Formats: sequence, C-alpha cells, structure tokens
Amino acid sequence: MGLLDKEFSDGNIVITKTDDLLNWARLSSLWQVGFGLACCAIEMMATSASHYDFDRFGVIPRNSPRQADVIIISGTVTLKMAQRIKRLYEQMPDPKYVISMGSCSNCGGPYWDHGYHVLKGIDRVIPVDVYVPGCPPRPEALLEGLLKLQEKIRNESTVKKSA
Amino acid sequence: MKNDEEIFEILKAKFGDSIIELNAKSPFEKVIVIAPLKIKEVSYFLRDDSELDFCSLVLLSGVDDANGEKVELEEGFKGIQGGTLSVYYHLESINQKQKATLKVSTSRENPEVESVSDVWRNADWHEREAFDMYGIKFLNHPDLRRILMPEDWEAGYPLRKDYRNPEFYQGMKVPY
Amino acid sequence: MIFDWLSSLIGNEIIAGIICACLPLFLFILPFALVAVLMERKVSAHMQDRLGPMRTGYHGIIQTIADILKLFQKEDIMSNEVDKPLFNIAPVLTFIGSYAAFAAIPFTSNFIGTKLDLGIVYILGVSSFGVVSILMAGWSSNNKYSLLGAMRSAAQLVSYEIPTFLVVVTLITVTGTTSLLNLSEMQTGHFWNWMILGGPGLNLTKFLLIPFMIVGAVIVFISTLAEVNRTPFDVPEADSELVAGYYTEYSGMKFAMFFLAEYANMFAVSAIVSALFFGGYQSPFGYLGNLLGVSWLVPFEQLFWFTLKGCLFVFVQMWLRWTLPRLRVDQLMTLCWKYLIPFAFANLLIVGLLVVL
Amino acid sequence: MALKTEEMVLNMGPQHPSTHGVLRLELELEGELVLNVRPHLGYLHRCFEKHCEAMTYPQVIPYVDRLDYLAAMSNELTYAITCEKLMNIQVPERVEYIRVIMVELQRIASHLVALGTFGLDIGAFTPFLYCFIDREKILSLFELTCGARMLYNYIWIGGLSHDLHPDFIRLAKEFVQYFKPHVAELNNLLSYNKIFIERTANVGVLPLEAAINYNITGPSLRGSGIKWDLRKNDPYSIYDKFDFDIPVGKGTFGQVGDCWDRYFVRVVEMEQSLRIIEQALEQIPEGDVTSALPKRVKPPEGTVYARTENPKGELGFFIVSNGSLNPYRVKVKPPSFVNLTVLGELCKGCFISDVIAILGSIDIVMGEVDR
Repeated sequence: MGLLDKEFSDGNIVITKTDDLLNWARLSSLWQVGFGLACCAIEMMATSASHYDFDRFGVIPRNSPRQADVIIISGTVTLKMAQRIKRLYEQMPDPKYVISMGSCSNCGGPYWDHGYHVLKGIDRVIPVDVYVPGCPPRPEALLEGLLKLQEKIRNESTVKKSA
Repeated sequence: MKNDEEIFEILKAKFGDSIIELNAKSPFEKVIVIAPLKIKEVSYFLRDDSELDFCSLVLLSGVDDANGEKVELEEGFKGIQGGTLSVYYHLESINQKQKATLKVSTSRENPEVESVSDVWRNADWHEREAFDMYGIKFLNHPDLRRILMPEDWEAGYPLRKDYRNPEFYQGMKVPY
Repeated sequence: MIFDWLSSLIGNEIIAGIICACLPLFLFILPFALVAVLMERKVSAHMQDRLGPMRTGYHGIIQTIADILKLFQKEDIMSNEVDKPLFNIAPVLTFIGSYAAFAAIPFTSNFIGTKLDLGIVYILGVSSFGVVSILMAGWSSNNKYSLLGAMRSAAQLVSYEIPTFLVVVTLITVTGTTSLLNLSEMQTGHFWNWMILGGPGLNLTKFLLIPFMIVGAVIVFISTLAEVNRTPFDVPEADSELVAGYYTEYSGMKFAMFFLAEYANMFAVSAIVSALFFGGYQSPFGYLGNLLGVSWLVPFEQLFWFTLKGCLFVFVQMWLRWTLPRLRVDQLMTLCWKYLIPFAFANLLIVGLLVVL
Repeated sequence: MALKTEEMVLNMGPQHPSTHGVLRLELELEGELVLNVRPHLGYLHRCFEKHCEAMTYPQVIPYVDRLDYLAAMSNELTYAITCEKLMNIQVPERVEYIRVIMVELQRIASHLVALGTFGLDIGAFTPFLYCFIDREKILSLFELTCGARMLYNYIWIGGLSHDLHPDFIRLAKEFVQYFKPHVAELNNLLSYNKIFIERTANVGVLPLEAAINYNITGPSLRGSGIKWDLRKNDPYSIYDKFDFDIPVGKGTFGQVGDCWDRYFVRVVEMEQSLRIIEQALEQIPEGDVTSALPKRVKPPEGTVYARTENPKGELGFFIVSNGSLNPYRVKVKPPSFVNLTVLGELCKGCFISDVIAILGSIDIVMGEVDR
C-alpha cells in the first residue's frame, strides 16, 4: 500500500522513527466497534469486563463505527447479517482492522455442513487480519489475538510497501 | 383436569366430522387430529370453554411428513411429490392444569391451514416461522412473511426434507 | 496583568493579546483535556475493579496522547448526504464555545483572560454556543440518531440555563457584582468566607444565608452537570439508545474536537461552580506565600487551589457518571421545570428578602 | 396551509448497543414518542433444527448449548430430559443432584447477565461489570467441572459426561457464602436507586391476561403477578425435594407487571437459587454418574414434548422420532422468541428510552430467538 509510495526510496531514520511513533499510537489505542453477534459476543464482553479488562491495552468499545479502529466479528455470521457487516466495515474510517473471533466467523464452525443460512467464514465478505480459533475462544485467546494484531501493526509502514 | 380421551370426546360431540381421530400411536402423548380448515373454530372453543380453558398455546410446530413418493427431478436429486405437511399445536391450561396436543395435516402441494393468531396472539410468529420453514400457508394471517430467512430468499423452504441449498445468495457462496 | 506585562515586553498590544489568548489554551485547557480523559478512564476502571490503560507508559499515563495521535491518522469520512459547511464548522464551534468561556474565568488573582465586569453573564451567554454547534452537528449529519440527540441536547441546554441563571442572580443580589474576579476576591481569607458559607463578614445575615446558599450550590451543580451532558443527564449522547448522539457521524480529528471540548467544558463548569460558591482560586487556609513573605508564591498557590477545586468537581462528575443510571428525556425536563426552577426562584426571593432586611 | 408531517422511521439494529445481539427494530416515531415497533428477526438464524435432523441424538447436545448461550446447562438438561422421556431412562440420584446444582448455578449466571445488561441499557455501567465479576466465579466452577467456560456438553442423555471434581463441593459452598451479600450490594447499587426506579416503574406494564394469552413464561410472566414456575407446577428432575419460594411481581413502585417487577423477580430468584444449591450440596449422595448412559441412543417411534424452567422461561423440545438414530424433527419452544412477541404491544406510546428498558426487562437472547 504505502501512503507516500516512491517518494522515498528507502526508509531513512526520520521516517522509520515517525513510523514507529505512528504505529505505536495506532496499536495502543485500538477502539473496537461495540458490536456482538452470538455466543462469542458474551466472551468478548467478558474480555472487556473487570476480570480480563480489555482497557489495559487501550481497547474501549465505541458504539459508532465512525470512531472505531477494529471490528471484532464475534460469532456466527448469517447470510442475512453478512451484508450488514460489510456495510458496517465500510463505515469505519481507515486504517481499520478486523479480528475474526471464533470458529463460526473463521469458517462456519459447527454450522459448516448443514447451515443453509450461515456464511462459512467472514473472509468471504471482508478482509480479516487476525483469526482467533475456539468455540467460543476464551478471553485469553482473544487477548492473544489482540496482541497478534498489535504485532502486525507494529511492522506496518506508511512508506514501505507492506507486501 | 381431563385426560386426552375426555377432551377428544368433548370435541367430537361438538364438532363431529371436523375432528378426525385420536392418534395414540406415540406412547408419550395422544394427538387429536383435526381438519385443517376447522382448526380456528376448534381453537376458539378450546380457549373459551370454561371446562377446557386452554388459555395458552405453548408451541406450534410444522413437520414435513415426507410420506409422498420420491421422484428423481434432476440427476442425483430426489424430490418428494404428494403426501402431507403437518402442524402440531401444544396447548396448556394454567387454571385446569391440563395439556392437549392437536394436529392438522394438509397436502404438500397446496398446504393451507386456518390461522389461529386471533385466538392466541403468540401464534402469529410461530405461524410465520412455519411458513418460512415449510411453506405452509396460514389463511387469514395478518402478516404472513418470512421471519427468519431473508425476505428475498428464493431457494424454497429449508426444513422440507427435499430442500436443496442454492449455490449463491447475493453473490456470497453458500456451501462450504 | 499578564497582558500588561506582555505588551510592555513585546511592545505590540495585538500580538500580546493573541499570545495572552493562546496561553490558557496551550497551558491549561489542552493538557487538562488530555489528563481528564485519562483520569476518566482510570477513575472508572478503579471504581469497577479494573486497572484501566496499562500499556502506554507507566500505568498508561500517555494513553490519551496515543489516542490523539491515532485520531490524527484516521480517515475523515464525510458521506455524500451531509451538509458539508455545517458539518465542518460544528466541531470547531463547539471548541470555540468551551474555550471562550475560559476567557472570563480567573485562574489566579493575576491571570484572567479578560477582566470583564459582566464575567459570569458573559460565560452563561457564551456557553450557549454549544447549543448551536450541537444542533449544527445533529442536523448536518443527516443521521436520525444525530438529529434526535441534537434535539434532546438543545432542549436540555436551553432549559438548564434558567436555574443556573436564577442562582447566579441570587449571588448577584448578595454580592452586588457580576465579575468573577471580584467575586473570587471577596471570598479571600479562609473557607468560612466562601459563598457557600454565607460569604465574607460576620453577622446575622451570613448565618441566615447559609442554608439558602447550600441549596443554590446544589442547584447550580446539578444544572451545570446537565449543561455539559454528563450522566445522569447524558440523554443527548445516550450510548445505549442513540448510539453516540449528535456526533455519531464524526470520525478522526473532528470527533477528537468534540471529545476534548466535552472535557474542557467539564472543567469550565467546575471552575464556575468553585468560583461562585467555593472561593474560586482562593486557598481555604490562607497562603504560604504571605506567611513566608514570598509574594511571588501566592499566584502559584492560587493556581494550585483553582486546579485542585476544579479537578475535585470534575472527579465528582465522573463519580456520578459511573454510579448513576440515566434519566429519561421527559424526566429530565420535569426535574428542571418542576423542581429546580421553582426552588431556584424561591431561593432567590428569600435571599433577596434577607439581603434587604 | 397546513404543514405536511409524517412519522419518522428509525431503524435500530442489527448493530446497536442495546438490542442484545442482532435484533433489528423498526420504530415509527413522532418526536420521541414511539407509535409502533416492528421487530425483524433472523440475523442469527443458525439452522439448529436442520442440524438436529442430520445428527444423532447425542450429537445434538453441543448445538443445544448454542441456543441460549447464556444458559447452556439448562438447555442441555431440557434436551436430556426430553430424550430420557422418549427412551424411558431413569437416571441415578447423584446425577439428578449434580444437574440441579449446575442448572441453578447457571440460572444465577444467566440472571446476572440479564440484570447487568438491563442496568447498562438504563445507563448504569458499573453494575454491569460487578455482575460480570460474580459471573466469572460461577464460570470458574463450571470450568472446574467440565473444562469449558460457556458451552459445556456436560449433561448427557442418561447421565453426565463425568463426575464432579473432588474440590467442587467445597468451592461451591464458598461461592454461595461469597455471593449472598452481593445480591444486597446489587440492590443498593441498582434496584433501589431512585433514578432506576423512575426509569423502570410503571414502564412497559404487561397485564396478566395478555401475558397468558401471549404465553409469556419465566420471570416476565411472574413479574405480572402469577405464581407459575414449572419447577413447582410441573416438577421435573428432583425439584420436589427442595424448599424454595417463587417470587412474583407485587407492583412495589408502580403497577404490577412493570419493568421493575420483572427485574426484581430475577433478583429474588437468584437468592432462591442459592437456597436450592445449598440444600443440594448438603444432600448430594455418592454414586456413579455414567451408569445409566445408554450404549446407543435409538428411541422408539413417537412424538414427545418435555419442558423445563429455564432462566428465560419455559424451554421445551418437541421431538418426532421415527425409530432411527437421528431425530426426525426437533422443534424448540424458545422462551425468548415467545417473550419477544409481546414487545410491539408493550412499546406502543412510550418513549425511545423506554423501548430499550422494556427490551432489557424481557431479557432475550438472540441465539434462542433465531435459533
């Protein structure tokens, strides 16, 4: 991608440091869309609640997608819901990230075979950054997924091509 | 408190031919079979009669009996022609502490049952669900639309035994 | 005083005026908003048996800086249907409204943006700016949630101005001044000179006034709480009903402006409450500087007390927010029109009588 | 010339902070007043009934968990009871006791979420987190028993997957002692809060006749003032051995059947569940929990309907068996689905904020509404 493609041939020290700063800001203030789908949403709430405390990592739920950075697809995505999720994703401002939480949104989960109304994987509709397996994933697993996402953001660059 | 035979006798005496039989095949509950276009009348009586007093409809469920003949429609796919679809009504009386199970059967090609949503208000959504899943048409229903599936779902009625999933819905691949 | 000093230093009154105007913004309001956002998160977290932000700096002290830096990087979404000029002006206007209020608030006896004689009246007038910007934001967003939030907010702000003003009038009848600086100066000395304890002097009227002053302080605190849209009066941005109220459609820096303005507003109203009833920048126990004979210490002590009192009230606002449920919009109006305004009015009459007698 | 006016149609959901998942409401508004509410369902329709037809009887249990995912144990119990009725299995005494303990713990956990989110809808954020703290304690007990936090697959047809952990009884007793004062804390923080009462009393009044005609069940029905609890009125398992009360709505701060009554019934029910758990923990006998597990679940032909009192209301399973290894048809009687039908009736003429309060007070779970 790269915001300033071809403007700088290499990342020099100024750009690298700026990158580090901006990435640090993005990764330490990932606001999630306050949005739950199914069983996993309860575990997501438990992760935000006192025992696991998402807020330690700077994650707070914002109800409006306009003010959010990360959307956690927490649960089974049905065909009826998939279009709404796509629209929700499109409403979020860039840079935005997606965590797919739970088997259902990864690949259809237990509903993969006979689920006539279940979308088999949210990645058929929107791009996913981190997949968290489990049915439902434990809060620790979701935290691990968040750390993985932070790791991913840490290695991003506004100048260098990401791929 | 009345048992199923007594309720059946009362209904038989009142409605005659509309009450078809008392089906005791199942060892767990006896089912009173009623003509599909008379169910509303019978329901009103069951609710309003002081001895029966079935004040609430616990459950309304459609069932695909799949008792028609299996025909090969396309290569490898078997459809069902003929036979019946059924609707089961589980009733309960809180005051009389009694339960009853009713059943109506209707043809698979043109499934029509009288709606009971005037009698028990919660039947509204139950009937919409049965319509959604089996395509059973409830006559005189106030708002018979699909309830769970998307309204533009064209692939048929998912809980029928010969249902086949579409390949795509609005550009999304449906099978795994 | 700062202005005089600056203009003599620079030799140009206009530049000095601009610098003077910018000083509170950069010295106080922005840092305070940053601190307040973090404070809110920490206060709420510790009330809820959590830790709050922990990963950015020691116990997350630079969390808000990360938030702001991130909001700088966000895409600024503007959908086709919005009313573009209004949509762009609204956040700026909100910030102007809350910033302009600081012009007449005395931070210390020496440092006040402008020594307006009508200080308190000016603040009440300027804070109505908020209504306009909120209506603008709600209307221009072309979003039903925003619109509902804006309508609620406008009704609420306009209504709650009235009890505030009635209490202010009460104070004016007692003190005879509308300048916040004079008002704060009057409450000098010790805490028994504060208006909540009947004001300076030692006579019968002072003791008779005490209960009515307490009532007045409570009313003004409640109504200012409503004016900054804090729980239990946060119906305009009721997040469980209206998603995010009037700023539902805003993203990136525009949202950050609303966000910062809210916290700046919180401090502004806290400062007003403390200036009116709790001695403003005055120390409750006399000054260390006077005691030691170090006169330059006094303004700093005053700034310290001013900030402390302001933060205390901000803390109370946060405490309420994380404890109480939210009122419904009609109950909000009932509270204002059926309880606060009659009480404030009766209070005004009684205090007026007492002062005349 | 008269100005032309029209109602504003507000779409609430499927992504909305307080529609408890993915319910979508279409509100017709006149200013803040709600003229009409039309719920739209199906955003979480996961084809449960189709899956049942394709699975064998024991394989259905994990899917049953995912119906009312806040009360998975209760769902499993209902399904197990239905299948046991179908196959005529008597389960050992110890199994019954363990089931009752689990289900009552689950009831507390489910009510804690219901009360917490209700508070959240009204605008009180902190009680929600306090409820979740207590819920975590219950979940850790479940985790000790069967390794999972939310969806357990623990209660099997004819028994349990395995016995209790040796420490379970001690820890459960500790939990009961720990939790008792917390109900009072919740009452102080939320139930008797003046603003909370203002928001919920006299709001969304559900008259008893309407409740019965709509077949509302569970705390929402009892909030309207009738003592109807399947644990007493149609006893299953071993509930007739315990001593507990059925709380009903009394209209303490308003009319009988308002949101506050429905809310408070749940609070008192948690206390009663604690009583049941205490008694069960004292009386629990020794025994083998897997002795009655059938080798092959192949029930005879026939139809059966069995039901239990779930935290949300009456959960029932209607199973049509054709004598094979797979159920021919499984139809769920979902309490949340039925309770939601009354929403349109309750919301006519109230404010937008009240819609949220009413929805919170009837406590739905979308997994069960849409299945």
